[in-house]
Amino acid sequence: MTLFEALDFSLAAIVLGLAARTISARRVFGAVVAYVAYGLLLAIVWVRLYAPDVALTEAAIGSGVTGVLLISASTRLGPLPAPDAPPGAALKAGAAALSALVAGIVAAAVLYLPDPAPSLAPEADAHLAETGLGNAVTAVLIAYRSFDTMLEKVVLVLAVAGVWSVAPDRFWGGAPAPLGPAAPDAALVFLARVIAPIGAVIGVQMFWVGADEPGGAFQGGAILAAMWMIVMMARLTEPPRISSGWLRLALIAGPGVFLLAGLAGPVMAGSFFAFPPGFTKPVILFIEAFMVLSIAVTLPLLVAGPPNREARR
Amino acid sequence: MSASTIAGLTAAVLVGLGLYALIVNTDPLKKLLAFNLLGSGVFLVFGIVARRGAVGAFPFDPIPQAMVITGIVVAFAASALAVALMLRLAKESGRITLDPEGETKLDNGAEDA
Amino acid sequence: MSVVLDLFTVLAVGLGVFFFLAGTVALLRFPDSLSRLHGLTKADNLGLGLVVLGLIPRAASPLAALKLIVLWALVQLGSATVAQMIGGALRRREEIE
Amino acid sequence: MTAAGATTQGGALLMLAILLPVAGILVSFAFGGRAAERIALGSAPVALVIALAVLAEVVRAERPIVYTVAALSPPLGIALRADGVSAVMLLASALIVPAAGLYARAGFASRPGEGESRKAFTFWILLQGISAALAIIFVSGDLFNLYVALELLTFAAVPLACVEGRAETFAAALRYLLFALFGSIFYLLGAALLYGAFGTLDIALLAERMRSLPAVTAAAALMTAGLLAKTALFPLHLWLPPAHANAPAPASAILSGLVVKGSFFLTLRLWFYVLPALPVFGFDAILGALGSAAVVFGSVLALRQPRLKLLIAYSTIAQIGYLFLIFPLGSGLHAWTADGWNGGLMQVLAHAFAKAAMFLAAGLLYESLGHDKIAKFSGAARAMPVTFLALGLGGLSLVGLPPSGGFAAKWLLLRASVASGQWLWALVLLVGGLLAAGYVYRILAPALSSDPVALKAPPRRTGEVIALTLAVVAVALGFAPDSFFQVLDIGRPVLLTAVSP
Repeated sequence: MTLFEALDFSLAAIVLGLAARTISARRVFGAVVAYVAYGLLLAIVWVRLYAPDVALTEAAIGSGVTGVLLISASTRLGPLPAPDAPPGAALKAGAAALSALVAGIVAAAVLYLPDPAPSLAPEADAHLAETGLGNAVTAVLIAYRSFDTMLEKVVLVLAVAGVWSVAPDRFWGGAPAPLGPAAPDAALVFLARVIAPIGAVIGVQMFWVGADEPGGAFQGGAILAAMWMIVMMARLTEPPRISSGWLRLALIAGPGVFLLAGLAGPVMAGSFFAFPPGFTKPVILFIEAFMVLSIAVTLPLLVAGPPNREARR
Repeated sequence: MSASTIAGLTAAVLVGLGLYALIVNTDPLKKLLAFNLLGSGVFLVFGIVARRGAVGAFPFDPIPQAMVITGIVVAFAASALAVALMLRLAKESGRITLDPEGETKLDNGAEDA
Repeated sequence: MSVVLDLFTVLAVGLGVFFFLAGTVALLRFPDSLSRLHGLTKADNLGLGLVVLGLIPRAASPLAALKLIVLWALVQLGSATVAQMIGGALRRREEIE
Repeated sequence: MTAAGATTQGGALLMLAILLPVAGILVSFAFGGRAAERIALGSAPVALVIALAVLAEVVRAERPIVYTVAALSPPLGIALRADGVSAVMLLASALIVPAAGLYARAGFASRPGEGESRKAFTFWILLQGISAALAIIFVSGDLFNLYVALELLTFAAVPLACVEGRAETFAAALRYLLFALFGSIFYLLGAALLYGAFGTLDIALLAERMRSLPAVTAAAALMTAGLLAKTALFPLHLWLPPAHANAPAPASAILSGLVVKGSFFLTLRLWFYVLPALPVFGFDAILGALGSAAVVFGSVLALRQPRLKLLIAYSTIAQIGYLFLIFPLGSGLHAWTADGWNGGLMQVLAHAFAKAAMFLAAGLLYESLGHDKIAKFSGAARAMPVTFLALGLGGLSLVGLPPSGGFAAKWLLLRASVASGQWLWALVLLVGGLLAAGYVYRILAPALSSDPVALKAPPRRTGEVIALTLAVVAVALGFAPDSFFQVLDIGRPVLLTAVSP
């Protein structure tokens, strides 16, 4: 066994241990904490799979922002007893058998995938020059499969509408609940003041280098989102009212600009979502800039939840 | 054993663990955690597929990786919607249950009387 | 020269890893939350500092080295804040009890 | 560059069909609830014209129309493809969504002088979300693009189920969401395995490259399980009745009439278009058996429901069951395959219109009576004849009595099962029809009595007209000429799984 194999095995064991801990923890809070740790280690697995872009996304969104969401949910839901009867032994045994079967099927399917594996890597690379980008993953997201990415941004818009829609009627137009306690810890306030500007620079930089290196709109936007969330947790600023015009524009800016660029395609480049040759990279960066804005605003609002105060103060 | 083989087995176990917890847990938040575990196992399968697609100088196939990035963002949005529903449900009913028939049956009972 | 640098890296990173290990043992073995926190933060901060120090000679460019140092500073800031907040939370809980 | 990947004449229409509602969502979100209503209803005629144009182009060309997005052919790019079925489904969606929208104006309109309301903002944006998601599902040719569409559908449908804001609707919506998420993640898992096996997720390319591999069998099983959960096929139906019965009537009409058909449509795409060359022994029988169980189980439970909306929701579970008879009866290369295929698709359409009509009528009943308890319907038919006519005509199609779309569907399925010697399905069709007659009779019989009834308000005239129109369409489908079925056949995959006799 080589050193790398030993490391991979240990990593897999720790990841699976944390996953088991997530599902076996008695208290929900403990389960969420295990899940966040699990997500961070999973990011290392992604690095081992030569997927730094995914690793960044997993750490920032899969573990980070999702972690904030779930931790705050577990503390808010904390003391409620779950009234549903615990599952019986028969159900547990059935579920275990079914899960083992599915795991076995997946394992067999993955292990017996054809060799040599099919790959679009050369094709993706062949078209990379047309886009002017250096990062093939960014090229897939914003150029080759831009249609998917634009639609996924629309999914986020619907998610925001869905989250808002659970508000009581009287709070419509108001602001979501503050993210932190009325008197936040002095240390947190200090951290927010120091780290927010630094984080903002890092977020923008990560978007910018994403054209050629690991990073991109999703990862950069997630870091900006995290900075806004820290500032809100420290109560240096509050979640905006959901009726605010600038907020709504910021939420749809990413998919909106993407859609406009897609619609301009037939005129500029002969097809929907095609970019004008020679100007592809500037157009992509332009679209991405608005996507960063939308992601940076969408993620914190999804965490903040529906409005919970009257619109007029 | 290569990193992607180990990751493949890890992914399969994660899918199994997530599915089990999704079925067995009654607490909706734990169900949501289970869904996220299951999801990360599925994303890992994409990661393995991407890594297996290494050809010559390209260490990975970028298409499945890009799909995972899309998937992670969608999974987060789904979690946010689920949490919003849970919090509102807890506030409305003072308890949290996934059995909406509890309420419906109550309604029917009144009708039968 | 490169042998000296490599040796330096191995030593510093190895020592850093040792401190991480000590911090983890502290987290798992110490009796109460405050002493766990104490052991963990002390050992991990030193450990990360040593790892970063060991990696600096291997950085591709001065900018990359600078990034490593910024990384270390950010982690310091974050862990100090978190330790402070956990400590505060523990004190509040004691006051209630 | 394969032939399947080249844009054909009229291909851009497919893009427009998707981008129109997408643009509507974004503009509505920015300008708020009042604008959202205008945009949702104002864009409906345009969507209808686009759907008609797609249909006309498919009929003219007599083959599927294709659009390669960004002029980048699969496997690297995404292609949209519309065959006859896509075009017809697109048209059905372009008719039913605005019908529900017009009906919903009474409940979800923004009142002059008041600010934006939660219900208006939510409903009109999500309604367009459903249009967009369905348009993609009907025309996309890429399995990952279809995953995004499935999620779009989930995110639009779940909040619609709880837009009324009562506690039990949140419980129902949460359960719906968890089932839907399970469904999409299993679908995605299958897609990952297919990509790993063939290096593409384009449906046409997958069909070309298809061969038997462990990964393919696993992918087929996992994706089917996920899609069945989203379609609420027995025994994965638990989420449907509370979600559909507690939603506001226009939302129920869309959820029951169209949304479950979205994931069913993908199941069709998977088995008939992606995997036709794959001999997965017995899959058609399993799906048919589950469908049959759903018919019996759903109908029996519908017979026992005290509330009209719950009854209609359980009837959806039964009617979904019939759809899955298309797998044993519509696959293979046999003389009866065409009947099975046409019958299954006719059932999709007839149920969509009939169920939408019935949910809208149930909503009118609820408004006028203040309840929807069937036992207290006595005499209501005299007071609200048009509403009950809509319920009755919709019921006619559900039972499968001539003349109706439901009859045409069941007749074709029956013919296929007799011709193929698969008598079990014929039995299911007959038993299901009898049970459906039972629950439709349960609604109508007390209402036709001459007891006096006190209405809180007379039924809304526009609401009645809309419900009745949909019901009439469901009946009129029974008169569909042969040329209609020839449209459904355009682009139908030729190579189909050989079925064991």
